[in-house]
Amino acid sequence: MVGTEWYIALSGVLFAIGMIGVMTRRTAVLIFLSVELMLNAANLALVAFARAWGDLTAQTAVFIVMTLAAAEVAIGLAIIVTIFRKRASTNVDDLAELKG
Amino acid sequence: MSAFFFVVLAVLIITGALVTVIASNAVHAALGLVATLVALAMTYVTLDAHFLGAVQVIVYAGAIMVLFLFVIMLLDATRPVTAHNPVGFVNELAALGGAALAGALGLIALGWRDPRPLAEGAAALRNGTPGAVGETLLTRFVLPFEAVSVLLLVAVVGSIVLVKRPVSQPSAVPEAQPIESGERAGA
Amino acid sequence: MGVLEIAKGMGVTLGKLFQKPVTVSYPESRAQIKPRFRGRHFLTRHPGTGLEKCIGCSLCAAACPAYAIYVEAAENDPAAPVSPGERYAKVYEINMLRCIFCGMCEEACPTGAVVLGNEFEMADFRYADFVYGKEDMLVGQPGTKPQRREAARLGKPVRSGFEVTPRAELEGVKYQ
Amino acid sequence: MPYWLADLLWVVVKGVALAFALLTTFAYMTLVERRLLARMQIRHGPNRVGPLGLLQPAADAIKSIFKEDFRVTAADKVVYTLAPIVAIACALTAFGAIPAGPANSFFGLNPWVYDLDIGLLAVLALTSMGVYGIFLGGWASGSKYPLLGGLRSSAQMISYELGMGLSVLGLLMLVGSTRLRDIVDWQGANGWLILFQLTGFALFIISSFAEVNRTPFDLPEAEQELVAGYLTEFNAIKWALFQMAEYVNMITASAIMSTLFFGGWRGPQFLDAIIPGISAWPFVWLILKIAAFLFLFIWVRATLPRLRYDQLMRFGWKLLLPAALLNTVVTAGYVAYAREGLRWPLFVIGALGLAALVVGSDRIRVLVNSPRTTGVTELAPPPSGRPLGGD
Repeated sequence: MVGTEWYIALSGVLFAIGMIGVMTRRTAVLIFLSVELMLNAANLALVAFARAWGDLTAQTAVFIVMTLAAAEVAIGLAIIVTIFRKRASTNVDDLAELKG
Repeated sequence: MSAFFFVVLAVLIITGALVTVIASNAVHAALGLVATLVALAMTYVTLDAHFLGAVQVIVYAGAIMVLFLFVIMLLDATRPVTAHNPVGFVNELAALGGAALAGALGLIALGWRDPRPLAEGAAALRNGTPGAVGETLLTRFVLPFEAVSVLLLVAVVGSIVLVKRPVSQPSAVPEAQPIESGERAGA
Repeated sequence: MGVLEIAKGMGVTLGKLFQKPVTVSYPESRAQIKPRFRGRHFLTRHPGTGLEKCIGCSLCAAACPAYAIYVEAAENDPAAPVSPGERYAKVYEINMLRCIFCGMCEEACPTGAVVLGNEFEMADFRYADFVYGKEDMLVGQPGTKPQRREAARLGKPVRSGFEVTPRAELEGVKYQ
Repeated sequence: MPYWLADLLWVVVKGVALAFALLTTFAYMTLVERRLLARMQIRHGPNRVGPLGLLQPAADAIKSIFKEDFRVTAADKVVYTLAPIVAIACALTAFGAIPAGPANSFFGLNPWVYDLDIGLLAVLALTSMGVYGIFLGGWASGSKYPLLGGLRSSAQMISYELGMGLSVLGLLMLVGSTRLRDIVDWQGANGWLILFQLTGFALFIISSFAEVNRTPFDLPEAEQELVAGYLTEFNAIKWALFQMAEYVNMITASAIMSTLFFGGWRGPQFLDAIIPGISAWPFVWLILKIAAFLFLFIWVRATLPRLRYDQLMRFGWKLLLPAALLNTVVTAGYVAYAREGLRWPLFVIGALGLAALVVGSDRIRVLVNSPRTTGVTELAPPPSGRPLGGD
């Protein structure tokens, strides 16, 4: 049996990779993907803890996180599409100003 | 046995994540994330969260990632961005910081011990079937559940409002366009 | 499209499932063709005497829009005439690759010698085999060149892949 | 050999056997489909290879395996190869969840490959992964028509997956389990679920047609508009794999429909009076039911024309989805408030819903057709006196 700590460590590594992605990526869509990676790292930790404590609360939390992620992606991608229509680019450095 | 599964799945997860972060082609990056998500779903199943595993594949890999790919193809964003980095050493910084974070989190995690015997915990989870999760969700957490459903509705409406173009209804009789001014109307 | 219309349509297809197919399995069973179908030419003979109707006038060659016909005439030997007239066709060739089966030759022919028949199974391998000579087209030669060759190889009579009653102009023509 | 290893080995053996069975069925399915389509069009169909054309599948297989396997220059190397593999893998895996008989009835083995608590959800998950095969295949070809076909198919499959998932919710509420064996057992005790979920079944079968990309919903590979959609740039064995995936998906959809609504591997129980135990024979009934549904797939393909793309989307989102939601709500209300064990009103409700769909199907056309074509009654006359369309 693999101990819970290994799953938590895996979750940590996944989170770190996601963070690297957010820092290095230049396209809005890809930054989004990296954020999803970090969300999933958190989910993995929650599921592992649910098993460790024998408590379904954490699994419920994961379920809600997934729903949130769906909502976030819907809105986020809509924003990206809108921006792309206006600027013909999804490079975040081009968008670092408040002019429309 | 489960150690073997864990190693295989962990390798898959990490590889997929690295592809997501490193691949220059956006579609490849998204596919890496899909691999990670599916491997994560299998990990959930090994962790007695069957329902979450299925939902992970259906919602995350099956719907959200398809949406991502859809947008990537729609915007033709597959080509790598070649713009100049505002901070010259951002990649090195990210790698260093990421490695440090991964190491720190890993060390903290490995120093942690299970609070109670796994067999006992697994019994309480009831395999994480839809019934078990649903019971918890709709009794103790019914308020967050409803709040999330409202949030989803708002997100759907919001994204439609954001993306929808104003539809110009074609009129049955074509209007005469004034052309004396030398400007084309609506161009 | 209402559900009832869909149901009606489904009924039609299901009914057709039990109907006999109209397709003819052509090489095995014979195809039914119309008498007026224009296939390769025949050179007919006079019914009583058996003399060739062709008198070598080359009007068919003149009428041919595709220049597919070549005629070389010669004087008849009065003792053993080939045709009832003064002259006969020593060489009569039709290039079936050029022929467009329009029937102009048949219309131009003053004696009704060249008549378009119904045979169409002429696919062959060599260019030269598509040039049909007199001996290939005279009444009494069954089938086309490749069919005759195949029949000779197998030692069986020529078998046409179609069924038709020849029109009246095709005197003495019978299909196997 | 430790116990779990032997177990795992048996599962692998069963899986491989199932894959072979499915692929053979696929091969002969293509022949049967071509023959049946031909007969419905009063033709003969392929009958040249072997007696009655029975060796045609073998000839097709040899041809597609030994054909030159080339790749388009603009194609994305990895994804181009990966796409057909993903498609066929998801299709084959999904079928493993179907129980084909009672436990231990297959020479002492269980007649299924895997049996999960989340059986139905697992199947839905795998079919939703199947979208990737088509989607990525279309993108990786690096050409316009396949890309359009891929985008279409992803939009279509996601839309209809929702309707599919929602239309079985009522059924799941009645049974109270997502395990396919439980669903079959429930039907053995209470009667086939089609009786209680008529509307649900009607919606489910429509979404199944859309989900497996069959006529009238075969938009992704619309030959007339998109050449062959996502298949355009694929050839040889990759093309064959896509075809395989489509047909295996069709078989899986048939099996799911039989299992969910028509009693699964159980036969009609009144036959037990004639031959005792006949209704519990493994495989026989399931295969019969699958065959019936496959015939329906072919029959519909021979009859119906293809929908236009906007009609497809309107139908899915404006009719199928609300109807499925309504069905779910009605069933939920019934399950919550009705007396335990009293089920005939459900049949009445389902029949009423179905009747409403049938009667109103002509009225609903407004939803399916474009709203712009309904308002404008008359076209404006051409601007000048010049006649339209040539002289």
